[in-house]
Amino acid sequence: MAAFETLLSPVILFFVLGALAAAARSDLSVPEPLAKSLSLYLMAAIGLKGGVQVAEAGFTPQLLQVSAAGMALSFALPLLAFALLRGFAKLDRLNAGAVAAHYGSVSIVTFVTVSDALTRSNMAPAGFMVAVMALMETPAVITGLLLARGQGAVAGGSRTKLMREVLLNGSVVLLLGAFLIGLAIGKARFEPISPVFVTGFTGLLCLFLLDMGLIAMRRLRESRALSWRMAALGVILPLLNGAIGLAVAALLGLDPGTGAALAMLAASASYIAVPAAVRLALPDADPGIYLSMSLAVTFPFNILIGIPLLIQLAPLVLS
Amino acid sequence: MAAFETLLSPVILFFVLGALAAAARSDLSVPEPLAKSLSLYLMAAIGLKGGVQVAEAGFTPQLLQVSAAGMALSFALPLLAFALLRGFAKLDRLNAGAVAAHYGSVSIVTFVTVSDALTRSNMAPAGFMVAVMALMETPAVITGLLLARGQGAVAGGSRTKLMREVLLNGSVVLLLGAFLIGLAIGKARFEPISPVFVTGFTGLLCLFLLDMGLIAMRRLRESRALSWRMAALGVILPLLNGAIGLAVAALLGLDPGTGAALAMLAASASYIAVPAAVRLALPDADPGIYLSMSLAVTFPFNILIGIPLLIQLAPLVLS
Amino acid sequence: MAAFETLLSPVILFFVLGALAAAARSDLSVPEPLAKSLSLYLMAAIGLKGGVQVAEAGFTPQLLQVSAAGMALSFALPLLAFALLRGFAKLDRLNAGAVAAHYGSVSIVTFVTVSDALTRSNMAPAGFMVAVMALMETPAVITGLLLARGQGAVAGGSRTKLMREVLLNGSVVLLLGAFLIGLAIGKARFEPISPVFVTGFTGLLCLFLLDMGLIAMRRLRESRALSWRMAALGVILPLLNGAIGLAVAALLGLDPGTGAALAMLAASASYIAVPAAVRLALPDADPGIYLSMSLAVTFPFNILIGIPLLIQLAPLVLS
Amino acid sequence: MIQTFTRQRIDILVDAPLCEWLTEQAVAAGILHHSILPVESGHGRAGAWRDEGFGTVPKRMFLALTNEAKVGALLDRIAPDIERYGLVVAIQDVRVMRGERF
Amino acid sequence: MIQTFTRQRIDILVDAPLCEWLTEQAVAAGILHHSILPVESGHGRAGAWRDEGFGTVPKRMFLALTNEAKVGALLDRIAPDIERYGLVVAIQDVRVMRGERF
Amino acid sequence: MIQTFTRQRIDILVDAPLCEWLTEQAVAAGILHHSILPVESGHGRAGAWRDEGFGTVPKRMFLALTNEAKVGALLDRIAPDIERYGLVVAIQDVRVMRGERF
Ligand SMILES: Nc1ncnc2c1ncn2[C@@H]1O[C@H](COP(=O)(O)O)[C@@H](O)[C@H]1O
Ligand SMILES: Nc1ncnc2c1ncn2[C@@H]1O[C@H](COP(=O)(O)O)[C@@H](O)[C@H]1O
Ligand SMILES: Nc1ncnc2c1ncn2[C@@H]1O[C@H](COP(=O)(O)O)[C@@H](O)[C@H]1O
Ligand code: NA
Ligand code: NA
Ligand code: NA
Repeated sequence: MAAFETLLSPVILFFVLGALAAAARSDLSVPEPLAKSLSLYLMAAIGLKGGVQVAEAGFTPQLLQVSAAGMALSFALPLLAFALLRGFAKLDRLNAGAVAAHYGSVSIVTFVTVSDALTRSNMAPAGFMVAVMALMETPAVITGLLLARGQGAVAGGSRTKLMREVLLNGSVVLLLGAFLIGLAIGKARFEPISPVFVTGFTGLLCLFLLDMGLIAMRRLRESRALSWRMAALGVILPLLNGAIGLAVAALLGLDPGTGAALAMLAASASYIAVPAAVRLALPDADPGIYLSMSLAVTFPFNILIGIPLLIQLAPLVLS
Repeated sequence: MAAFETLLSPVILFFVLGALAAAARSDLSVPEPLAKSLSLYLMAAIGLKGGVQVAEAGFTPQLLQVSAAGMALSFALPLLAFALLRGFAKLDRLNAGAVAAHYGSVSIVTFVTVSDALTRSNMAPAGFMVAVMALMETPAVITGLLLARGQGAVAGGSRTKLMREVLLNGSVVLLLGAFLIGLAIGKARFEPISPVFVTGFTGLLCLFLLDMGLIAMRRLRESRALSWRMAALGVILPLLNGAIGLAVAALLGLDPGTGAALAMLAASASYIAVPAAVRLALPDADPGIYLSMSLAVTFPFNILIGIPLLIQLAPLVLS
Repeated sequence: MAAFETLLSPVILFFVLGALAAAARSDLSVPEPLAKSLSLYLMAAIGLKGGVQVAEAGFTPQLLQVSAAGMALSFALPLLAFALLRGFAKLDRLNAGAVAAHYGSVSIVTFVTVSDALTRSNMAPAGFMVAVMALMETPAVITGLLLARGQGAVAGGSRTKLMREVLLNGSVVLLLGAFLIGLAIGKARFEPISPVFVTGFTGLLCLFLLDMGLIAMRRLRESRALSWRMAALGVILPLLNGAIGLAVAALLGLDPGTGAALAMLAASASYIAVPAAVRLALPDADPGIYLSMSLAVTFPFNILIGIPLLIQLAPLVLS
Repeated sequence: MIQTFTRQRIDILVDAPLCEWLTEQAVAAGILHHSILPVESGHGRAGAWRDEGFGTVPKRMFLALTNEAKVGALLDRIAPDIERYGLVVAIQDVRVMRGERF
Repeated sequence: MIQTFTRQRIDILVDAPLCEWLTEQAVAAGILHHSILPVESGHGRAGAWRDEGFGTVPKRMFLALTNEAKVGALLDRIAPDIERYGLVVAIQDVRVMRGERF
Repeated sequence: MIQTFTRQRIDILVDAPLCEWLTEQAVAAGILHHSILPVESGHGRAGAWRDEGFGTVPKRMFLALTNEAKVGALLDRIAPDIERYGLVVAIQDVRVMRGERF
């Protein structure tokens, strides 16, 4: 029932509309600057909301625990992915490492969508999860590079550039920056900007997911690089990683909403920030593989199946 | 009085501002991605609203009647336009067919503006008119092509491409898709997204019409291809087609708001979707003619004179 | 206290976030069409609000007085700037004239930010200040050109083009046009569009200032052309011009909010409209100098120090 | 110094709605790789235009590096339509690396 | 094979605010047709720039296919301003179709 | 007629994330000035792509006018990476004004 409810939300239906339009080869398209603008908006909005919530709720030791757990997951999950990509999908070391980096990292859009769905099911995740997400974005890149290349991975000159790309990545900076601003201003000073960042949120998310549906389906149609084994891993990895995330959440004693959000961060794969970093650090890896797996398989799977599933499971697993 | 009221609405005044700025050769301009984004937004918004209204009001046989009438109008109106374009404006067959296709189809922006004006005059059109509009967009293209070229009109290879362009045109897909989403979610689930799609609507429409004023006037200034006879038809055709639309509305016994919307659909001419399709199907036709007539003459005429006129007439004609 | 309050507003904090991100060489960036769209939006919004306020408050002789004073300031302030740029910063006549034009003109973003801050401190400036700002944009360009080149300044052919650029500049047209629309529609007809133009204002201003922080800091980093003497003038000129503006406000007996707005118009320097005009009229002048001074030094100074200072001072100086 | 090969560069200004048609012709002529660049505004027989989202048929710039034979094949295919589609075609010799790719 | 003609292609990098001036010069030199392409960023004597909407004077790329005489006429017209307007001009021979058009 | 000089024009299609790397190589080769043009879409070995903001690695067009020696120096620097970075390089002779600048 709750799962069905989630699928009938306008946010998801716009994603489906985009996917169907692309599948039917309609020329519907969202201008690229609008897509980028909406993603900036969504990051600023969730950063702010998270910060304001933490300003209200106060700092708790849980915040540090979950941050540590999130970063550990981001470092460690690529190992599992790498093993399966090598063993099951028969990818070479380079491409397996590149893909693994994406699965250790997170998808901001998936997080935003699950938060929205959880909030509507009265299981709003804790505000600090935004910061946890920002912290989980980049450790996976390091593991992925080491797996792909071994220690001497990146040449001296480009190492600083890569570290900058990874640590000062626009989305990390905006998410953490907006989180800190939310923390600093608190609820009262947030009032004047809440019409844009709260009231407008779900509606704009619809437009963004319309575009994501178009993009994901177009990539699926174009993806020659994808074998069925890779496609299968695009479904298996989020299930495995999500289960691990849920287990960690249970160990930490998180509430259902916060735990579900952590599980979805584990389950999701990056397709915005990490591809840019990996293109720089592992230019020989094939972008067709990592983009298609994370964006065209795992992302729709998480939106259409992962989120409803999680909304059913989380209250059961996390008391 | 009501007509004067309409002209004093901010939506119309922004259109006038844009037109005056362009006439004075100001360098004011709206970035192209913003124009495209606003048009996507407007289509999603009216689609959703229409769907939600139908979900509330339930399906009526009227919906089917009006849809059939709308499609018939779209198929038939190009015949009248073609005759006048050939006889009065002395256009060759090719260009006459191309222009006729535009006048049989509809202008989404004109529809949005008239709906806004009708709603403010307490004559909101029925929600299903959005779907009727979407259905009216493309039949006219088929009639126009047949008129321009006769049966063997389009070569085999490009016929499928043209059909795709015509049937799966982005605006048709988005309008109908959003309409279906509105239908599926109903009023309660529409709540969270209504701040963006309802509350923000009129304000964003102002910005869009500012741009349309700039574009229409710039096109008028650049339009060398336009003879005075063509310009005259740019005024005569909407009057004739609008009268026909109103008559059909009276026959169907529509309420004033719904009938006025149908009349304005008949009166308006496409300048977004149809030009792209016609450029593909009739590359020898001169875009300067059909764009100038529909965008630089008929569109401003409908906005500034057609809508106020209709708001006066509709309550009289349609009891 | 009030100053500190201002610095803790989300608007300012987003500016700081942008500046820090650029200083740390993050790749965070705002798509150019979004930046342009937001600036159009802000101009339409403040124009409308100003017009509606004047429609409420009625025309007063003060409106004419302040307009005359504003235009006089715009004509005259470049003289002071020119003297200091020549004498202290040792700029050649050409570049000194070019820079002087910028300091006589105004920064719309600074005005918007100070209005927002004043309104939150219960010192909302009078609605007509928007019109005053529009009138102050261009006289300075004329003075600047005369200073740079003397009477025979601009060749005949390009003079008309320059006059058009200066008088029908997009921002002047939009500001005054929206002001007139606000005046024409009044409060009641403004209602339906106020969610976009009033409720959404501060939130969207945050996104715009995020971008301005990025742009200002990037320009500072790139600005090779800037000597320390020029940089010093970038701080001294707003202080001097602001003091002059405040004195004029006191002479005119303005209320603290309106006076502070006038002072900030005097203190601010253009970096959008004037650079384009000056590039056309004084192509030999170095854009690196005038853009860096106005955008990378004076603008941040006004936002971070000028506004808080003014909010402290204005109530003291202007009874 | 690294070895270079002489190939050809073909630039075609084409109406956006006809872009797909053009790339199909290119593929049919054996030109599998191309890039499309945006064009902002222009001036032609039909007067000035500017891509403002509506109200014009905007142009794109099709660009391919390839060999003489394939350029010839493409020209042969599009020759009958150059005039009515208003294509503006420019061909130049260029030096490229990795000659076998083009 | 379809007939081609040798003409010239002139590319000029120009500041956006000077674009209108340049196209007027082109018209005066008999070059009635041109296209303008966007430029995203660059690096010159004045350092790096990126078109972010504000804070720089962005560049555009003026492009015209025309004949040698008209290119010469345009160069003569703009010669005195090339330096101070910072124009970057590149001229190449190209082969075109429909030679009478250029 | 105004004096022109023969120089070289080098166009390189490059992945957006590698743009900074490429301009550093250009600077190291003595090419201090360049411009970057946007590319909207394309078709290569990896299939079709379109810059929709996400889901592809978009391309840019690097463009520099410079002299033969510097082009050679740049090619030598990037030669080992041309294949794996998927660079598409095109070099042409052009005539320029102000020859000393390039
Ligand atoms: N010789 C040319 N050089 C550059 N662009 C051109 C040329 N001729 C036409 N164009 C472009 O093609 C568009 C259509 O040209 P036309 O078919 O003459 O109306 C123009 O607006 C220009 O953008
Ligand atoms: N040799 C060149 N090749 C390509 N673009 C150039 C060249 N020289 C200058 N530019 C462009 O013109 C801009 C201004 O150059 P400058 O006048 O040297 O500051 C640069 O930022 C580049 O975008
Ligand atoms: N010969 C070519 N001419 C023009 N663009 C090309 C060419 N080869 C590759 N490209 C561009 O580079 C992209 C990547 O090519 P590839 O490395 O073959 O996948 C393509 O999608 C095109 O945009
Ligand atoms: Na993950
Ligand atoms: Na019609
Ligand atoms: Na000033």
